[in-house]
Amino acid sequence: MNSSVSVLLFGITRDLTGQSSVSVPLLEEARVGDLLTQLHQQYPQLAGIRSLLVAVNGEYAETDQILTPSDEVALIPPVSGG
Amino acid sequence: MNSSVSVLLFGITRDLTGQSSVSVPLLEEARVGDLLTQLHQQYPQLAGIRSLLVAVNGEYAETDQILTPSDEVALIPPVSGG
Amino acid sequence: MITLTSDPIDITAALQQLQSSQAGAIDIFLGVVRDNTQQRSVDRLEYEAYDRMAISEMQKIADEANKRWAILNYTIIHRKGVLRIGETAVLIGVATAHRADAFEACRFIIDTIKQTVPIWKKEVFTDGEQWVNAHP
Amino acid sequence: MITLTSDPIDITAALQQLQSSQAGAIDIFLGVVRDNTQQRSVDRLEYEAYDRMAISEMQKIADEANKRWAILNYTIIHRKGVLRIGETAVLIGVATAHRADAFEACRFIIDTIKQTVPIWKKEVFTDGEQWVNAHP
Repeated sequence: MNSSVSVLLFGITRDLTGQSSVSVPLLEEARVGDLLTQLHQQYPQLAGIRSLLVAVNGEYAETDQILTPSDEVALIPPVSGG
Repeated sequence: MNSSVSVLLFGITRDLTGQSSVSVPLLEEARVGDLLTQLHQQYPQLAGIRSLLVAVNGEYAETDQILTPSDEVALIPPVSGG
Repeated sequence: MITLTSDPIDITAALQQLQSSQAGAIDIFLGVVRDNTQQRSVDRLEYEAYDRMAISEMQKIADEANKRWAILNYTIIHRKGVLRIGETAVLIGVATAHRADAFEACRFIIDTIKQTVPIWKKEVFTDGEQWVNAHP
Repeated sequence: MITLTSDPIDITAALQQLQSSQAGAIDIFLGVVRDNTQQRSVDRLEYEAYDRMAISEMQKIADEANKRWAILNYTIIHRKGVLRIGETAVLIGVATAHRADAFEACRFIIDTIKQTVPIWKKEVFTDGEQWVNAHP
């Protein structure tokens, strides 16, 4: 089954990719770590960011969490609120 | 030479003596410690206060500081501002 | 109460909301846009948030503070959008019976917001711009 | 700026006075009259000061804080007279470039005020009264 997940981009990741969300093809049983690998291949400029976390459905996710197409996924570059 | 010094009273010392200032006879070369002794004799109820400091001309004074009749003297019971 | 807003922060309203007859201490922290950072002259800051998650992460911080300290009332207000020099970017207010709790909880909340809440700040200088903390 | 006053404390005015284009952090502490102390129900507080010395002692504290921390602006306002539940008895405000300085200086100032400034507070309960800290 071919599916994909939409990834929300903020801050520097939005600036570097020029998009506020990107669609990433999702293999079955793909994990957060796989998604990060794909994103880095698709957008090598992401390597310039100090760290990248992933949020799934509004919660910080570990790299071994399995993704489904209905998940709300977001890339979280280093935060700087306050 | 007979002289005296006026002592300002605040808070509990004012309540206990019923006065906002008292005149205390001052021997020559009298020190802050002597004044405290005289005040305790004159107003034994002061013994019920946790601690009593003396200010001379608006500054905390050591017990060996010599007093003159022109000094502005104040009894400082435990402070409780804020 | 937790607020993420594009509107200027109303400090008087925040203070009103903190009132409690049991409160002996209120600590209010304001994060303000200053005119320089690392010797570079700042024109403005641009704040961006992942709204849904920013609010839930701020709620987690407030819940943790409530566990650690005896808090009577709190308010957390974070701005987004373009902020000019002197504007308040964040307000943290904590009301407690005793002052140590107010100071400690307030500081914990702002310190933790800066670590975990998905809000991003771009510094726009007179001669360039950068996303804060983004680069190695 | 240091103020000892019988008038209600105007927090908006205090905040205005703290503004500085270099300020990135403002911490404001309010000491408020609460409705109980040690399980006794409070009707009001009565504050009394040795005015001249209270002001000079507060100035000493501010001077010391200015030595220890990089303070851009500060304000210390202390009430005297009769204060009811919910009224602000003391306001300390400190503006600094960075937040650690604001929190630390603000706390130092209020902690030291409570130790050295000749101001006295009488708690008037529904069933009696006492000068705070006066008795062994």
